[in-house]
Amino acid sequence: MEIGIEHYLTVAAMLFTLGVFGIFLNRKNVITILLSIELILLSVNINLVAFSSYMGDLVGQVFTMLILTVAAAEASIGLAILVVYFRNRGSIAVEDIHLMKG
Amino acid sequence: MYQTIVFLPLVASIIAGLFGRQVGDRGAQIVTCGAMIISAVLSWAAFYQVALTPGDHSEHVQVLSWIVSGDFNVNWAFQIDTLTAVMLVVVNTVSCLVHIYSVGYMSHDPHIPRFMSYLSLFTFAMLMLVTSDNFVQMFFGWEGVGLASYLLIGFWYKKPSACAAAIKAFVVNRVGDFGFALGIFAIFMTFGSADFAVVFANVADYTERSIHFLGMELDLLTTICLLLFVGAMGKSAQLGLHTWLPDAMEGPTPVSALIHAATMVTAGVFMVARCSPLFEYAPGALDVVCIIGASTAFFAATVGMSQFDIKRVIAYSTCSQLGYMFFALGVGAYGAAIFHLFTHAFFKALLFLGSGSVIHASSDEQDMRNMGGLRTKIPVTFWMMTIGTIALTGFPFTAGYYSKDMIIESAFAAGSSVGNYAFVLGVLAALMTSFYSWRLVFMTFFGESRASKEVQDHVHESPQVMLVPLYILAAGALFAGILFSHQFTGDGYEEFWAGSLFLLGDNIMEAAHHVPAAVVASPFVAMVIGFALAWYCYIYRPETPGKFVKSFKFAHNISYNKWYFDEIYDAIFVRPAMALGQFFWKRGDEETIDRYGPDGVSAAVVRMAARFKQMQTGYLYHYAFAMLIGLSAFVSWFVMGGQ
Amino acid sequence: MEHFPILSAITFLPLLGVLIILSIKGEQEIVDRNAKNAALLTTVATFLFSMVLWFSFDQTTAEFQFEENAQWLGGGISYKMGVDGISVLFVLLTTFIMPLCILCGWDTIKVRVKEYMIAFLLLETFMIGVFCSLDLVMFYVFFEAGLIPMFLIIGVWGGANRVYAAYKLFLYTLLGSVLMLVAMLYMYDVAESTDIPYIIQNVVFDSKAQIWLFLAFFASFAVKMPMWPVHTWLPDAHVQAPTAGSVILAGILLKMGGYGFLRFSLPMFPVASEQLAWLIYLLSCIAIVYTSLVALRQTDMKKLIAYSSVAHMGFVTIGIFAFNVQGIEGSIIVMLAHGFVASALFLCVGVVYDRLHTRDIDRYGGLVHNMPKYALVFMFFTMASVGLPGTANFVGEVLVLVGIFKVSTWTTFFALTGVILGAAYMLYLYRRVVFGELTKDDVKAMLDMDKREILIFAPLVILTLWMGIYPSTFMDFIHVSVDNLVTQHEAAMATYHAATETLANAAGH
Amino acid sequence: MVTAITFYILAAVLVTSGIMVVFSKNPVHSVLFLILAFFNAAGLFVLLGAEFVAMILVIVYVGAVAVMFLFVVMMLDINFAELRKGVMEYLWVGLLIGFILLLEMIFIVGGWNMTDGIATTITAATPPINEVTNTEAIGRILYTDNIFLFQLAGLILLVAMIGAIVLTHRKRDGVKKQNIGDQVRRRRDDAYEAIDVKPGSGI
Amino acid sequence: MNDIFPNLAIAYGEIFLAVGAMVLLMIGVFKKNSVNLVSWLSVAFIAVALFLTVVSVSGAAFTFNDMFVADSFTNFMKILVLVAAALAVIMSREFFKLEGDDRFEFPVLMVLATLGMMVMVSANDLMALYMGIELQSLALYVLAAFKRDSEKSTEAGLKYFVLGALSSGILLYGCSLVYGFIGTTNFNAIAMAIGNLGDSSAPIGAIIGLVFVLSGLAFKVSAVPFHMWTPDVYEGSQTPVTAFFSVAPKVAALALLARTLYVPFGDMSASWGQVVIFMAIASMVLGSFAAIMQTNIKRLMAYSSIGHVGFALLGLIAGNAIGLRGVMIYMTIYLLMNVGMFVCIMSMRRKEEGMVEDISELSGLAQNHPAMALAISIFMFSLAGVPPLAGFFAKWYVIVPIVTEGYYTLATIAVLSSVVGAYYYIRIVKIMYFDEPAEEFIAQKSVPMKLIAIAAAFLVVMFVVPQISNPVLSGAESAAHSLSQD
Repeated sequence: MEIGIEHYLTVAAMLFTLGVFGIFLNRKNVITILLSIELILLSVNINLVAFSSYMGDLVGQVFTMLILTVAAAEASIGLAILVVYFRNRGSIAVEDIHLMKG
Repeated sequence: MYQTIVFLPLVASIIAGLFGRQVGDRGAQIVTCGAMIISAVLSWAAFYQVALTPGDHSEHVQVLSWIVSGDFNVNWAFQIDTLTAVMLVVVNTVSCLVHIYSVGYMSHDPHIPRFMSYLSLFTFAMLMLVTSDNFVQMFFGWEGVGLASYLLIGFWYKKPSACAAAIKAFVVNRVGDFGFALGIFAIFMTFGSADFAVVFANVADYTERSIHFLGMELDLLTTICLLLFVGAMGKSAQLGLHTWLPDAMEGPTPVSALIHAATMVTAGVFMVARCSPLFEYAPGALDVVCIIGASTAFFAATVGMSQFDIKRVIAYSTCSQLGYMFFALGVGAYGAAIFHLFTHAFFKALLFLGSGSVIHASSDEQDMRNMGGLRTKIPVTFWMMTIGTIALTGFPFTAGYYSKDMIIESAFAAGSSVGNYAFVLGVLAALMTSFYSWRLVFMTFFGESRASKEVQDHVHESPQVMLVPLYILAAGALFAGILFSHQFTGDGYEEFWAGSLFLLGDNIMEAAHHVPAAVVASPFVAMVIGFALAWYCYIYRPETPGKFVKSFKFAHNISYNKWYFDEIYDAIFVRPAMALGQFFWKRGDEETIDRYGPDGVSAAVVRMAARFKQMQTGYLYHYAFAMLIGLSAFVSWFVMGGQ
Repeated sequence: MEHFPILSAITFLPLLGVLIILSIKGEQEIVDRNAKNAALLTTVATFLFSMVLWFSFDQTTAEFQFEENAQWLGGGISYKMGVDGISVLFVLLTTFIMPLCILCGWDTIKVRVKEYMIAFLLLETFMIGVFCSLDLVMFYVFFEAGLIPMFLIIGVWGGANRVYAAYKLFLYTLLGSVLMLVAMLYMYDVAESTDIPYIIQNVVFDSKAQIWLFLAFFASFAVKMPMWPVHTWLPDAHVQAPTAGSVILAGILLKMGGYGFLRFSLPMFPVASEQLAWLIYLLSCIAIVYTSLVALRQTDMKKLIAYSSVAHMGFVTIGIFAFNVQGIEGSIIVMLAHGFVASALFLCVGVVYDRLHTRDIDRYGGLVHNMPKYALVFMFFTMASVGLPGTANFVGEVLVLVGIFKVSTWTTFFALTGVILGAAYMLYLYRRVVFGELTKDDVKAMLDMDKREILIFAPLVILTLWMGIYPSTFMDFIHVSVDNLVTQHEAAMATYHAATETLANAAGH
Repeated sequence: MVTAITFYILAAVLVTSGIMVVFSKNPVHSVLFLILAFFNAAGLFVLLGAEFVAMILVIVYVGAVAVMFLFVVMMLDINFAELRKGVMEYLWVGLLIGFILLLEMIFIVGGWNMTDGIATTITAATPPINEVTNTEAIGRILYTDNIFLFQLAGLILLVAMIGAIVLTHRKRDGVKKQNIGDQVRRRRDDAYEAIDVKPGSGI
Repeated sequence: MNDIFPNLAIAYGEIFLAVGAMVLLMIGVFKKNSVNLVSWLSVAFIAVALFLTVVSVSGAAFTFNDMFVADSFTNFMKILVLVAAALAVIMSREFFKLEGDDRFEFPVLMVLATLGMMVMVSANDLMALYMGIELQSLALYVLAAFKRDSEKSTEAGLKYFVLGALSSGILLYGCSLVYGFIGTTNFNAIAMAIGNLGDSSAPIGAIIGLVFVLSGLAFKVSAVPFHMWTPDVYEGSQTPVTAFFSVAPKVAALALLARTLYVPFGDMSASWGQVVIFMAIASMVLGSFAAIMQTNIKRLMAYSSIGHVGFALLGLIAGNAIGLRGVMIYMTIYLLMNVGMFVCIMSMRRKEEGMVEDISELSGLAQNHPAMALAISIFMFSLAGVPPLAGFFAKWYVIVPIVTEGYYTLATIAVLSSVVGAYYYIRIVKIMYFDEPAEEFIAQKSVPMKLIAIAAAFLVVMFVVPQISNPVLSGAESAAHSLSQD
């Protein structure tokens, strides 16, 4: 059984969908949302690496590395915001985040 | 000269009206009366020159250009011919006398300058009407007299009834003008001009043509004439549009004499006569004129028999007499109609001014049931009224005798069914005219006084300034017939009118001179019967009317309530208009247009805005969800739609 | 020197006044007084300046005169001004009415005088601009810009329910005109120019497109006129506006719609105009009869006159769409006459409103006793409004009706019905306000008109009479242009018919 | 065949741990599952011949980022309790839409094939494996062709640093810090006082 | 690509700003109480960067392996971004002086965000695009949450972050698809590849990839349905931040969007056109409707900005140079109006309560502060698109091209939504002019702020004057032509 690129891409697509689910089905806490974002980025990485590998092109891998870097930065900012938010509200339940609406 | 005749009253009016405070009561009176006297004298001169001097003296006086638009070209201009000259004489003479009379009649009124100004203004408008050389200027005069009439009826603006009557007069006249205006437009469309000269010169080319009017194919000239006649009906208070005239008696009595008896109301007659070239080519229209005229003559006479307000009786009488003039026009006896107009001006003005004198004498009382026995107290007035009455009823050799009998004979001479209809109704109306005229005299001057003590004490004869005009008018009422019947209707016809009245066929008045004796006698007989009845009912057996009313309640009610015209109009025009107005306003504008229009839209916008606001829940997962929906919608669009 | 840019000068002179007023500093009272003086001075100066047009206008040509042309806002759009016989009188009307407006608020506007005067001067610039513009975009800019000051005038100095009225005016008009904007864009696309004379002379729009374009312009002008059923903003706006606001509204702003029809709809979309004329007739007839009936029932003086304006504007539209010289000239005259008469009527209401602060008809009665001058003036304008011959309205109405009679007798019929009703409601109004017994104490205490008020009315009376008795003075300005308009229209229709016939023949073979 | 089995195992674990990341109730578990997912993804990368990226993923992600998550989870002391009721009303709609999206994505990516068009547009071809390693190949282009991106990445990290500090760092009272100067300046007299306590009276 | 060493000349502005940011950071860290200095220095640096950008570029040029492009289009957009940034920093000075919490990191982050935007504008590669966006976004997340002890501000930051990260994920997924199906990330190469396809349609993967990328970018310009973060973030952030948000990132993202749609995917306009049309309509409609119910002026401005983005997108739909010109003119005028408006909002301040954001507090402003009320109403009427103010012309220039392209319905919807929008704009005028005066505000004392407000109002009013509008028009014209090949 040959493993083609579509297998990788399908896995990535599933991870992407899972990540999206994680964001909008999650009512518990923001941490999980941040984790979901990481899942999405991971799915993109798998996509890129898979394309890169099958096309014989390095750009995808470079892109992946950039995404990893940025994701790390993003995670730190995200967590920082989360922390200050928690300091203010004492909660990171997603349902509590609706001070502003309308 | 003609400019002077026409514009002098206007100048006087402006002086009296705008500068009334500066010139004072007396000044206003002098200015206006002076102007009117000059005008009157000049118009007699004009009459002499144009009508009585042999040869064609008609003149065309250009004053100023007025409305010029494309081929629509209308000037301020006078056309002076015999017809105009006759009208000038009538208008200015009566007007002059009424002006003078008013000096006395209105002496206690606080607004003398205003009154005099209105009178002069009216005269000016009336002169513009009769001297006009085109339809539009005639319309100017037409509306102008309407305005003056409105102002004068509403002169005593404190009285709600006066105000109401004024508005009614104006609006009902507007209904007539509605037709008149349509007629003018049709004329312009047909002839490309609104000048009498052009129109009349070309009428013959337009017979047998049709016009597309309000979705119907109609005969062109008939339509035009009927439309014009609607205007005439309004102004001359013919059946259907007559309702304003009796109410107009709310105005001061001199006004009634001048406007609502002698001059303005005859404008319709004048107009039809002026348009005789048109009408002659539209026999159908003439028949309508005849029928309406005859019906009015009859109808108004029936109403006149049961009224108690002295002025209303005379008003209905006027209405009835105008009916005579119209059916004369209808059968083609233009000369007779104008002649009756001429004589009627004298005796009807006389009657009105006389009744004014009565009213003046009995402390502004107008109800005849509260009068009686005034003969001895105000004998001059009594005699004047009597002269007026005999002239009106057509007592031989008075003015009315010549003109009215000529009309009735012409109707008979026409020989047509329409003519016969007019003849029968005319004779019946003559009977009733005689009855109600004498009833008026008897109720007012004979028998015991029914007035209160206080009023009785104050009864006094009017001052000379009021009586002199009465004398002059009485002279006219007595002798105008004898003097002018020859020219107006008799052998001098052709020469006198000099073509200002147009006849297509034979002169019907020729034929009218040769009708059977029974016909000639019929109005006289009718008059005598009427007189006898009146005498019987009000002198000999004063209880008769009461009995009659009891036994013929229905007939009396119809007569007394003026055939319920006011009520019917109220029910089918006024109330629905008001109701519709209310309906359109509340239900239409507010509850439909605004509610579903601007207000509805803005409410919908706000509702939608609220919905949008709700969508913005503040929850992260909803926001993310929205993004997801958008994304998958786009993706699905391309995947499913196959680009 | 080509020539002095007179139109720009007239248009923007009021802005100079605005600058002057803005620069006034100092104590409240002095500022107010100086603002008033400056505004009056500016408007009078503008009027005098505009008299140059009156005297040096060439009445023998249909060309645009006093043209100015400059590049503006990138390609296609230009700053182009000019007047022809159709517009010149509106410019003059505007400059003429403005000083009266300033005068009429002289004593009655007590708060924010400075802003009031600025708003009016701005409005004047925009209004003149509308009539002078020879470029679609420019026209639109001026057309819309007028809304801003008008919105403020009603909203700040208006009556109790002013906010609603101001909103309604603003949004309603805006809604109408944005559709016109889209149409203008389309025209810009097709014609590759926004030059009005160029489009009129050289561009023929597809006859299907014309319908849409026409409807889009119609949306704007019908609201502005206003025509039934988009008229409901007008009564509200009039009732709430301060007197001068009503005067401007009735005197000039309403005319923009009619002017628009003449300037755009007729020459640019001749086929659509002809094909949709029935709609105009229908709406106008409804407007005339409907609003006249509604006017009968009004208890608010201003509202009544506002409704009467709607009816009068019905005559204008009818006249314009009669497509003949009489109709169009008549409608222009009706507009001018209405500019004098309706303005005067609102001023009349203003006179008593200033004294009693109510527009409720029932609160008045018997004014003739203590205010004879007022009664006279009011009577004069009542009669003028009714269309009495000898006044300006008559000339216009007669021409309109003569014109339309050739085209549609039904329309004439209903329009004349409106004339009857017009008499009824105006006289009814007059009777309730002026006639009758003087019973109410506060009404008794009212004083007759003072010199300032007489000064305001005098020119209006004179002009109304002048135009009624010798309208040639005014109509000589418009003859050639209207002739040209009608000729062009007929030519366009002839071409169109020829083309459709050819098509039909081709299809037949 | 081995590749296939490896792939399926890795993929299955990857997806399962992905599911667990999203649905496990305890955030600590979520983080741990994420780490597992990263490991498996790294395995997939190796399968694809991208060793360097796989390494980075493990080192940077598992070593740093995931640990940071754990820190925060612990630090915030979150009450991972109840799933509140009545909040999942759109669950099925959401699942449906997500599922459709997934299907579409799979459909789309399934249509990939190496065309000439793609071959001609490739900008940084992978050198053959016997010439240079994956790491070296990346190294060759990362600092030359992609210097711009590299520098930008640095800036982004700088922003992240500044951001994290500016948000969370604050001078707090009551935080005990060592101050050597203070310690050095400290004198005996500052520290204690001799009190003469009289018997029976207490201090 | 021939040279090992890239041509740095055309990126002097960016390089200078990057170095400058670090210098500022150093100054801030090592010099006590240096906030003022850092702020004004950052303004100066931005000005220098502006200067460098303008002088260093003439004609289109590429560098960094074709990942970076500079032409008159980028110049135009960068000018807007830099001006907005500089103004925002100036506004922040006044704000923090009064509010306290004055930290030097603020201007540094602003400068870094600005740098990110410049990179976005100049990006010519999906990777550069991504890096630019992230550089900008990360800085903006922090700025949104900058008031760290405020619940609102941190909530704003959190929401912005989470949704922003999600949008980045979507964008990236799209990038990966494009990369996979086209084979490259470079814009020029993509354009060539798609051009080579000829008449055969682009692979579905590329199209969907583009859709994902579009969605990600739509988030940055806050186009519906990716707009949901906007009102909350605008409300929660501090006012100068909101002012900054409402202009600079939008300009940058629109520039990026324009380049992405025109350069690499120019031949696929039939595909993306539909998406953009939908987003434009939805944004215009939602922007005008949802704002009606708002009571917070910043929130209102958020919805207003959504609506305006919808309008700006109209220009892109046309897909030609005229449309692009429209977008640029739109953004220029939008910048003027928004900056002016936010300066005014910042002046809504009372002694005790500090910043006031409730619209009803404006009541009767015309009597207390006529000048400010006048300025606000100028901006409001302009935002509503009433001539002769600049806002009208902004709309004019974007609607012209879509009508030219035959999108009549779209144009009609656009103008109708502007009428609905006018409803809430004039409501503010109404509150200021028609309502009874409320408590007075403290007058704006800061000279720079006054100058900004006056200048903005002046320009908005005077846009009709050719001498003022022509530079913008001609600049936009040439810029548009440099991007759009026709």
